[in-house]
Amino acid sequence: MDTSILVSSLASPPVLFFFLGALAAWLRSDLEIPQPVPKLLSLYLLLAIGFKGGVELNRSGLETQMLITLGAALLVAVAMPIGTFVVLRKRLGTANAAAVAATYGSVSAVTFITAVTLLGQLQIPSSGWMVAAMALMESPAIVIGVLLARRFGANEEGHAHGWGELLREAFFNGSVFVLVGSMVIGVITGPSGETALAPFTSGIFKGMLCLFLLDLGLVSARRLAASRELRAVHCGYAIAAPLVHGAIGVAIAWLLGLGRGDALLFTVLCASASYIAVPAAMRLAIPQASPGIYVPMALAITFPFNVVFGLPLYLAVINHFWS
Amino acid sequence: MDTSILVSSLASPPVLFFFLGALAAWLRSDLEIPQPVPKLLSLYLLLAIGFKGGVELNRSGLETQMLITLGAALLVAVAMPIGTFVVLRKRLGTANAAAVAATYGSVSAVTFITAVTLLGQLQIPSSGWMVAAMALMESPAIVIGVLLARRFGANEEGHAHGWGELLREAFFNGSVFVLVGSMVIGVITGPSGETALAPFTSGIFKGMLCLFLLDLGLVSARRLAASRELRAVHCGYAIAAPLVHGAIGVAIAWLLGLGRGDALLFTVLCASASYIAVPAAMRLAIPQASPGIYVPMALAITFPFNVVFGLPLYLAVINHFWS
Amino acid sequence: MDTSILVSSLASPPVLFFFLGALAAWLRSDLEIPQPVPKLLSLYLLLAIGFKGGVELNRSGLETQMLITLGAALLVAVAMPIGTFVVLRKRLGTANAAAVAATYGSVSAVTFITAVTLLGQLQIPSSGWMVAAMALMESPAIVIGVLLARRFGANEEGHAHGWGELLREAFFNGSVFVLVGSMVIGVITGPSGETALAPFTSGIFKGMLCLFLLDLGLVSARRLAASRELRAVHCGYAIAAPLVHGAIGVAIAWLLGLGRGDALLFTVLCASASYIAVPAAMRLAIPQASPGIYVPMALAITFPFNVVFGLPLYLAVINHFWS
Amino acid sequence: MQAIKRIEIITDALETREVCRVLDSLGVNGYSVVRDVTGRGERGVQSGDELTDVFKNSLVLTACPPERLSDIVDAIRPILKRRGGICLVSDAQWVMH
Amino acid sequence: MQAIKRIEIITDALETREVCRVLDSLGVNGYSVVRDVTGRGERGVQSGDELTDVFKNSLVLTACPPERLSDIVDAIRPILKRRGGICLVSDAQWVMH
Amino acid sequence: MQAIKRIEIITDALETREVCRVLDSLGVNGYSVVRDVTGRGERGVQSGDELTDVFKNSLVLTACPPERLSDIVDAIRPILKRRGGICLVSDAQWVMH
Ligand SMILES: Nc1ncnc2c1ncn2[C@@H]1O[C@H](COP(=O)(O)O)[C@@H](O)[C@H]1O
Ligand SMILES: Nc1ncnc2c1ncn2[C@@H]1O[C@H](COP(=O)(O)O)[C@@H](O)[C@H]1O
Ligand SMILES: Nc1ncnc2c1ncn2[C@@H]1O[C@H](COP(=O)(O)O)[C@@H](O)[C@H]1O
Ligand code: NA
Ligand code: NA
Ligand code: NA
Repeated sequence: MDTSILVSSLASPPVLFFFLGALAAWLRSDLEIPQPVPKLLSLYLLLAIGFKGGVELNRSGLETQMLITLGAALLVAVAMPIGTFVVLRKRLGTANAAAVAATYGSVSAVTFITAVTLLGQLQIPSSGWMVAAMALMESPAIVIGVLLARRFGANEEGHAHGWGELLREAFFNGSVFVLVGSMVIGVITGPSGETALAPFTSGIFKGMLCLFLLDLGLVSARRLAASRELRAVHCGYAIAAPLVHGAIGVAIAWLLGLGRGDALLFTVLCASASYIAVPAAMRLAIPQASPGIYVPMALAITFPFNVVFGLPLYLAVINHFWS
Repeated sequence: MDTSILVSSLASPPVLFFFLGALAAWLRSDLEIPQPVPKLLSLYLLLAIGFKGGVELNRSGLETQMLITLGAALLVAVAMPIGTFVVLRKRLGTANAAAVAATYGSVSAVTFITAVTLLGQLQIPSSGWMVAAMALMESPAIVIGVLLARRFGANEEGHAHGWGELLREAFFNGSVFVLVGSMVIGVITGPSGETALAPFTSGIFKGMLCLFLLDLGLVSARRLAASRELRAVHCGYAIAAPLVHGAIGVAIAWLLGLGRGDALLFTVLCASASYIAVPAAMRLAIPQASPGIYVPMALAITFPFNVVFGLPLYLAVINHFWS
Repeated sequence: MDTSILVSSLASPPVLFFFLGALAAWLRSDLEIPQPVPKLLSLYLLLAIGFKGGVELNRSGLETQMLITLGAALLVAVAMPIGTFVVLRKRLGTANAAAVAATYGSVSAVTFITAVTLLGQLQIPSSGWMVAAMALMESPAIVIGVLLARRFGANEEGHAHGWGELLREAFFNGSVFVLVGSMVIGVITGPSGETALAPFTSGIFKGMLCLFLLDLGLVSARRLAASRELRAVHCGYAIAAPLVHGAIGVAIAWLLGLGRGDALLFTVLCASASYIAVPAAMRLAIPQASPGIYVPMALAITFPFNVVFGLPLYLAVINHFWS
Repeated sequence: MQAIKRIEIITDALETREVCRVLDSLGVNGYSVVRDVTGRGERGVQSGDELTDVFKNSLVLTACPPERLSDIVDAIRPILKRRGGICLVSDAQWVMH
Repeated sequence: MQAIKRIEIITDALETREVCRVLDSLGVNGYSVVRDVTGRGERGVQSGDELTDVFKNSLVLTACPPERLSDIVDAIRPILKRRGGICLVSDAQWVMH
Repeated sequence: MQAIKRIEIITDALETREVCRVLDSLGVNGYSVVRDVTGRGERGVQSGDELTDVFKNSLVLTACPPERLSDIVDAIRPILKRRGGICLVSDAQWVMH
């Protein structure tokens, strides 16, 4: 593995701020990013990345490779949770397996954004429409997860939420909505919109990402420390999943003939797990599953793993096979 | 009506984000701009527009036309609520008519800001001192509204707030204070202050406006859906008022010989209604009036109407008469 | 005293926004910067100043003068609270004297930042590593204050917090942590990190400072009005302390042979008092001391005094002796 | 422990200052305020999603000796009349310290 | 003053809307909601430090005539079963206005 | 429904962690916390308008079996002594689920 990639990933301000947050939690500093600042930052990042992706889409127009990649993304988003469920059902029980499947079948926007930032730093080009792939991959896992839970008999006593609410939660939840909506606005307004919004969506973007990662460092370290329910099987899976899903992602990217940048982004989408939209939906739809398991797995293990080790690793692998 | 104006108004990022918010509410997405982010955005917008107006004022100095326009603005701010009250008193009762009169006699800063942004996009020049006109037109309607309510006998049982508090509310409420204060600071610091603050007050301005309009879209659509008290008369008035007041505004602007940009801004000030400062004041000063009427009228009907249809319409009319 | 310095200090946007906030409080406007915006602004300012200081440090490398200055800063941070305690113990009682000693022995980051901004405006160069001096001077006073309180017998009945918690509070509290952490990140990432973050840490910096000073103006004026416990001795000390400590600071800066910019910053560190980190720590560690005394002294008297009169005064004195 | 009356007043956030002023003027020992209370009542939903404090409530809690109860209730009632909301009184024990 | 029952329900913030819906459907006179309640219970710590509302509670307070009590309690119980939390009922006086 | 004691403790926000620690160490079944409570008491106004948590209170609510009451009250009292605030105890019914 090329150490210069590792260094340039680890020594980038966003990752360093993530470490700083984790360190603060570990030293039990009273540092806190007060609510609702994290929500605002998350909203901002989705808006900015969506908008910029939309503008790129406006520039590039519809390409064949884009359509094929989006198709592949959709396929992965459906197949991955099913695979995960099959693997985990015996070990975690139906409800928890379904929730974990949904979590890992979906994507983490911040991991994606950190990857985009890393590519920018290394001056490796990537396509704007990868944002569309991310948007496509957010929701299906939620639906699949719930279908699996119900089909395989997670006890539904006290189940109060119908499919209408569930689909709304899956496709119209705040994260997906802002991401997709901003992308559409980017497509509509194109370069002129970009000029108007650039200082907001691009100028301060990296700084806002740093602030958000500072918070994620804090929150994920605290959540890890507070999680009583995590056992070895969960931790093991939370490390294994990004590696296995990442390998699948690399393979598909290779088959699709993506460029290096897009390949990394596709891999990161496969390898990452949702810790915002999906947990909220799972909590409503599969109340028997324990959030004390699937939230810290995604937030406190897989997310740091991806940001710290995963990104440089995936990129090194891609560099190796693509050259 | 020139469709290119309509398109360039409707397809501008701020207006599109407003639609996005409204759509989120309509699809019952759980999207939410958490408190106090909207308050912060509102504060920021007032500070930035005030400061920029002040800097312009510093550059231009006192002009005769400015003084005449400010005088006209003040006159309108006093006459308009009286006229509104006369028209509505029979239909809505004294208390509600007075509150609606105050609401529509005052102005909406965000509508003004959206108009400024539209002018910038179309590269039509406007004067910095129109911000002073806006500041002048915010408060008088509050005082007039309360005077009308008391003079025409809205039942004052349980009335607990004296004139001191009321005048403070009218002239020193947070919105007016930040707007006027920032304008004065802009005048004092002039271009050198502008250089120092430009990335904050201008760079990220449009992005912040988009975020705020996203929230206004959400809030206004939700409020419209939740309003049980609105009847046809209220809705009709909330559409008629901007048209009638806008026409008056165009006429006055023409008489004053304002340029096209300033004419649009003057028209917008006349046509818009306050949904922040005035409702808060009315609630204290005229408790018998129903906020379930005057808030959704201004926020959920007149504001979207102005931003979506009003701005391009007024500009088309102005283009027609001015050329 | 050179009036041009006074003017350029008083007429700078940050100071004017401070006045605006104070005026709003004085006129009893309902203007409010809602929580947690002030906390966010404070966090942002520390992050930005720390990061920029770190980048400067990366550029300059370790200099002898820097090391000597940091040594002197540490010495001052230890000696000043002891001196303050000796002077005040008879007048205020042990507990309050110790808390005030800690407050005035530590530093105010915002005063420092305002001084940096003033220097920038007057184009007087200063060193990035003065931020390190600030970081060094934040914590020791807390420890000294508590040691003094315990050694000289402030009644410890009901004392529940051990030294572990106290040291954590002193060295790992949120303010110190973000400042030091961002500085380290600045050192690590250097100029390349700076390029990435500049629009965030530098571009919008002055605007964010203005917003924060607007809030400080509000809060300090309101706190002054609400403080029933302040007596002449407290007010007198809160004015005398910055003058005396500032004089000591000027003298040390002169002995160290610092440049004019660094001399001003060193003086400001000596002359300022903490109103965020230290009060929070004192409240835990010396519950017998009255926060109604030490908080308004630092926040409502010394801080405005320094920002309004202190900065231009210290700079005038330095200009006089250095030329 | 000592018997006291626990009074809680939920009303429009705009009246918070007024409620506190009334309690201050009656010389109560103290009170606590929770801002940002939403709710539903006769006057409809107070969803708190506004830019102003117009559609929001607050809760004021005060513990007072039983003999002060009627004074306080009488002073609060006009505010509730004017602005809506509720005032609940219950018995509690005060832990002396 | 009139005797009423004071019911307070603390449960997962995700169920706030459901609790309100239930109360609405029972036709209660009104209720108040305090969002952003943290806590600890059988299901561990709800520290509220999350990006989602997943680890947060809310408190719903409603005052109702004694005869409505059992209806309300019966309707709330399934939510508590499903999601945890507590429901406390106490006696209070309602200040008429 | 089962008779329980409803204990509510309002004290300086800086002591929230300490109060929770005490309750945890006594093995209570659970508790709920409302942060951001302002108020007035003997030590003056806690207006919560500060940059630190210095002038702010919090409310901790716990429902416990009557026999645990005195333990809890005894453990909380020193905190109130040191820091001020109030602790109210009232009777309530706990809705079993
Ligand atoms: N029965 C009730 N129980 C609890 N809170 C109530 C009740 N009735 C009214 N409220 C609260 O008081 C506010 C104003 O009530 P109203 O004036 O009836 O609309 C509501 O928004 C609720 O927060
Ligand atoms: N005994 C109790 N007293 C007060 N609040 C409680 C109690 N038990 C549970 N809670 C609240 O209800 C929430 C959910 O409880 P549980 O389902 O037991 O985890 C907790 O996070 C607390 O906020
Ligand atoms: N009688 C009371 N009723 C309700 N809350 C009180 C009362 N007395 C004190 N408090 C609360 O406890 C806090 C601290 O009280 P104190 O230590 O008396 O200043 C106050 O700021 C109030 O929030
Ligand atoms: Na994935
Ligand atoms: Na108007
Ligand atoms: Na100092």
